[in-house]
Amino acid sequence: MSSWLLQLGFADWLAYGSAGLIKAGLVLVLVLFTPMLALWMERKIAGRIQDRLGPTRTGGRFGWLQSPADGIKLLMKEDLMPAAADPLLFRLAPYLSFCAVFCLFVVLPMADGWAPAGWDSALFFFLAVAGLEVFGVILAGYASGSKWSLFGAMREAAQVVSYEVPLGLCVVVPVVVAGSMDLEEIARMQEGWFTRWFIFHDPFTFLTFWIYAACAMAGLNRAPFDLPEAESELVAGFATEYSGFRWAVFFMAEYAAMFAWSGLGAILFFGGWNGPVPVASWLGLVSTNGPLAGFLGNLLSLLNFLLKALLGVTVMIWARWTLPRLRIDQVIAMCWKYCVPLATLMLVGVVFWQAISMEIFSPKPTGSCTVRCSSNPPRLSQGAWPEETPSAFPLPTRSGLASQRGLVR
Amino acid sequence: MVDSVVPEEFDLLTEEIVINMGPQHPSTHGVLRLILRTDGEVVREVQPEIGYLHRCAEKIGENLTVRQFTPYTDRLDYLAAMNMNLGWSLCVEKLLSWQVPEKCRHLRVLMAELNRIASHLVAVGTYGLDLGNFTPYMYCFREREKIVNLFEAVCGARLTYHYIVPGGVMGDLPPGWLRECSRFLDQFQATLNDLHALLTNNYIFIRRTAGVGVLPLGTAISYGCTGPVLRASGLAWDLRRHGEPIYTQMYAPYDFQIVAPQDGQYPDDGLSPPVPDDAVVGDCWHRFYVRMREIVQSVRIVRQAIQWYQEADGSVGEPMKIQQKLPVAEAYLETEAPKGQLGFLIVGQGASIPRRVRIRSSSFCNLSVLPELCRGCLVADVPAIVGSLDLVLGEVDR
Amino acid sequence: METSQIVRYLRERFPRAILGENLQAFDPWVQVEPAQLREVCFYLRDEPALRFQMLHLITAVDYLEKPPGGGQGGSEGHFEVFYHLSSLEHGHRLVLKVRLPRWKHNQPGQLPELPTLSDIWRTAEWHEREVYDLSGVCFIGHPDLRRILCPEDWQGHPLRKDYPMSHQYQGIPGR
Amino acid sequence: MNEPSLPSILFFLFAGLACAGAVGVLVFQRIVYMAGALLVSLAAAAGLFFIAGADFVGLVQLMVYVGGTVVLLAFGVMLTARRNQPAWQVPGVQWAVGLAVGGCLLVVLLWTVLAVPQWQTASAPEAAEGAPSAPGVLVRSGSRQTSPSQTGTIGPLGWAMLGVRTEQADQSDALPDVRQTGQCGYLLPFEIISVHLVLVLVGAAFLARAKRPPEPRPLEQGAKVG
Amino acid sequence: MFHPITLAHYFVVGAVLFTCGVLCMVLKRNALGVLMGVELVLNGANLNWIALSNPALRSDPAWAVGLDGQLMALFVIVLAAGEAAVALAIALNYYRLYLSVDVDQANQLKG
Repeated sequence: MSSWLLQLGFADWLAYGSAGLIKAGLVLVLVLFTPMLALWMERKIAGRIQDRLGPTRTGGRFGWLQSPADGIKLLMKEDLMPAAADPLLFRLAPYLSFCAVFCLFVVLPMADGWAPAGWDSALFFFLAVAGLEVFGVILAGYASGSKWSLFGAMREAAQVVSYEVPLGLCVVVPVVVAGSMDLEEIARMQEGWFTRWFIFHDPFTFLTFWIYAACAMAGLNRAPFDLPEAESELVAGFATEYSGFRWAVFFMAEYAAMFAWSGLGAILFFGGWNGPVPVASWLGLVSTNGPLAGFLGNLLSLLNFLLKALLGVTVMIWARWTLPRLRIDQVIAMCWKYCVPLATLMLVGVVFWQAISMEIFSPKPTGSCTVRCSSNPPRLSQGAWPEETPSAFPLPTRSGLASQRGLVR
Repeated sequence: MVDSVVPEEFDLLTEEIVINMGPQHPSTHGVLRLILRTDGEVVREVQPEIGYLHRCAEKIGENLTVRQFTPYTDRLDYLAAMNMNLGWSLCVEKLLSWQVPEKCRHLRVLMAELNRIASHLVAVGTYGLDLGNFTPYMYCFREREKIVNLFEAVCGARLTYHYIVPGGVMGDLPPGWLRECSRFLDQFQATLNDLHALLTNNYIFIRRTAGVGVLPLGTAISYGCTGPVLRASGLAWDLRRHGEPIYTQMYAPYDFQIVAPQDGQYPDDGLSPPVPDDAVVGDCWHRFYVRMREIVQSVRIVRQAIQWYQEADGSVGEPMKIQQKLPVAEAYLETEAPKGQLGFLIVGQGASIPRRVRIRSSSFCNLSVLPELCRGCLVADVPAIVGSLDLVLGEVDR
Repeated sequence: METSQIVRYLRERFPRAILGENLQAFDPWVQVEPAQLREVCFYLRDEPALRFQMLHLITAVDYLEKPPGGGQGGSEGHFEVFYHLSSLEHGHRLVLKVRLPRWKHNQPGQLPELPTLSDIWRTAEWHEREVYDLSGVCFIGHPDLRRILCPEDWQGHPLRKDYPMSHQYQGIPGR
Repeated sequence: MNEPSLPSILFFLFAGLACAGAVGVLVFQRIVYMAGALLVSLAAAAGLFFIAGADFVGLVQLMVYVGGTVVLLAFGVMLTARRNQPAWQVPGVQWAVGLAVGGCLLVVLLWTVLAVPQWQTASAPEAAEGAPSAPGVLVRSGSRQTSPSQTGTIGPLGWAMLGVRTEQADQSDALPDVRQTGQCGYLLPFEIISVHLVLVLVGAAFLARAKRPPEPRPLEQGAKVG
Repeated sequence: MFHPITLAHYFVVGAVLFTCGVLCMVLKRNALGVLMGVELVLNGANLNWIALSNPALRSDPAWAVGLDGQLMALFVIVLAAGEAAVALAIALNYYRLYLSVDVDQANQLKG
């Protein structure tokens, strides 16, 4: 899109700035829309699990307008701030959380090439930014001036920082298989039938997925790991003193993060936007058949991706309404005693699996470069600096314009 | 040089803080206030503060005739109002040396046990809620609604029934009621199985409750803990069998088990799952499990009561007159309410208004053991322990 | 064990502490001298043949005799404190009664005193607090004797027969 | 040349944030505000790293520094901050002296920076108009042949950690001889730091533990809860 | 002056961060404040490393340190994390003793 704007003769800063803003707007729509959907799903699914109906009337049928109605109700609520609260941090905290979650979506590819910012270290960026969400929660807990909030914040800090370790180890396993940290690249490598999905790649990736799922739920503070906001213990944890819009922002951040982590799981283990059956390529909906076919194929891919991510969200909702809550010592013990060693084992296992399979099967170019190169260093092609100055950061250079990727190619 | 050296060193966390849990807290089951002194997540001491629901029931009892006081007993343990009515009525009948007809006795057993099921359902459901599982709560309340519907058909009220009164009951059953009741019992076991799957056998549930809040039998007796709390500590003590004759004769024809672990195992009832290895007699898991099993036994009793009631002849008794004079004597009677042993003491003074009414509240005694149970547990264990005691603050505060 | 037998045990052991008995009452009781209450209770709890392990209830009953004519005053009468005991082991029950003056030294405002039983039966701890709160009996040696049901700053003891019904509390009208 | 370009706009945005955060850490008196200002400063520094082409270092900065260290600091703040903390006022004289010395330091540093003319002009005209480009991104790792536009410092950095300096190898296919070129990777420092980190963590955990269990203190009667 | 971005720009920012950090270490009485000062100093130094690694920022690109600068920055970041952990553990221990994190009171080595 930015290249298109540049061709129209915009100044580069204006072109890139406006393209960035438009993309940010699209991401914002996504970040606002997915919590609404997830919330409605949670209400309906929880209702069914509990032998009741959930919302039925708002918006005519199925209560499909329930989430916006809730949002409007929250907006109209009185905005309370305790006298003991720290006014600045109290106000700031929800937006900090929300911003971090917003940034998660920036690198999430929804279809081939449809990532707001494709990047070869997208996965690393995702992990780094995911760690920032906790800061909003900590500030909220501290700034509320309530002991329950402080408890919630401390639990959150301990839990999230702990679970970042096994999560990081888990996501490295598909990276080892793919040999790339680029989420688009990882997803592209799983094209074809569902047997190409990384979860079916080898026993280690299969087991890793389950560790990933548990750790992601713990990192997201979803039940049964929802200790920072355990309502029967800490009233509402860090969110005790929040009401109205600011509470809604926290809430949206939580649900959007659920979606983002489900999406990451779909990309890493379930083929990303690739369906279980390569229908799109049968129908010829690939970009080699022209831009329209590529666009339609991408639409199909987008649908695929959203369905997978929502399936992950559904599983989280299902777990929440089925399981009791763990205790904080059990949660932390689970992290350090089970998840971290298991994830490490999986990592070592998958490295050996790759090495052995490389020996047995003919080395593929997309295989693990780590293994190949340790015995035979890569061909060291010398880039031409300073004649050609490729940029590390997907910030534009004129020379790299043609390959700029955007939400729309 | 700083002299203000604090001699204690704590494990990892630093400063002890005093937190108020309640009276507005989601898991204190009403208006209980707990003052926690915590060191990080570890609770050093718990101090219950009660009285937020004190409604001067005993003072009111000194100003009303015993017949007029009956509806006030509904308000004690409002989740088991039938059992409250029953305890009061039996105590009055003991003071007046009355006997109610056999049919009335069976009807009372029927109601009391149905209400015990309802009360235990609330206990079990809210216990799941305390541990963060919302779904069993909805299942329990769905079943409780059916019981409450039955009660409403009998007496018109859904919470404070005022049905069992001194001298008898307020009225006979409406036609078709027993059939409805049997239908409820027939479909009920499925819910219990769901609850066992969601709670009793759930790994997380066991980890949260087994070995937590262990109440040794000696401590339980010394604190006057009764009911499921006492039985879960390993003593098969149930006033329905071990009480005073005026009470035990009601239950004499019935066949049921006293649910208490013997050497960590329970008598087989063919329906309940086995005890997990982690569970220690007297812990939260056993207190929960005893209630689950008592529901099964109560279902058995209700089935028998339907039978006995249909076979019995005669009337269902006559409610006593409002201005009935009481002798100059005192009578104390305890009955087995769902929460524990509920006692009423009436001191008559030769008039229709008693000199003194005293209520022994089972929840009051069960709550008093809380500081003992919570010492050194985690903050998250406090709701688990409080919930396992199954308190109703209306009964604690009276 | 029959109640008469229990009373015989007690009379043998504490000839002067047992002031009276009524075995024909609905709940047979013995009256105990307040000064020896603790010894009697220790004995009742620990004697293998008796084993009263459980204290069910502590009650204070105000026997205020209204003066004829319904006039003011009314310091006549006495207090009785009931202790309902039972043995889970032997299945027998007993009521102890202790008779107290309504006021210590008959001076209104001075609460009558009893020794605490809270170290014998832990049940007594809260029950004695309640009796203190509502009836105004002071338990000597109680570890934490303060109001339990009424607010801390409540005036008077509501279950006394001469308790003046207050019409307001902290400026909040009562009726 | 005078036309503003996006990288320079972003640079000044991030630089301003970083400096403002640093000053904030200095001037705020409340420890939580200081932590917040530090967060802003470090995150903005990560942005500057990105602009300078060090994307991997920027990400590590975000993950380790902002997501880890600052969270750790915030944890410490929560554990040690008390609501009625006495204001630890530093005397005004100390402030004045400190600011004077700091000002001198800043002046000296700035003077040094501005004394070198080579530092004040960019090299490549392309880079001057567009983004400053990275030196370490000249080589792509072997697996990245499919998308030639994607470049990054991850591959070279990873190789460097393993002791292979891909970006310094010459055009030939031969392995650079370490002894000849004097170039070697960072395998040994990497290992040393790994071991060092483990030791540090064990030590920190040991330090933070208590020596003996506390005695329970009785709660004051009728404790007033604040 | 503002365009293009050069090494000097980065150095100025680094100098500001460095100076603020040093002043923090000197002027703060809170142990955690001092710790934050250390972080700022390290960060200012890191900024210089990163800037030095990029040859496009200077007119004599041959003098750029290249990837070594980024590696140094990486090591600094990682070591700073370890340093923060140890410093925090010490601060907590200290707080346990004195119920305060005022470094002016820390005048004895006895634990």
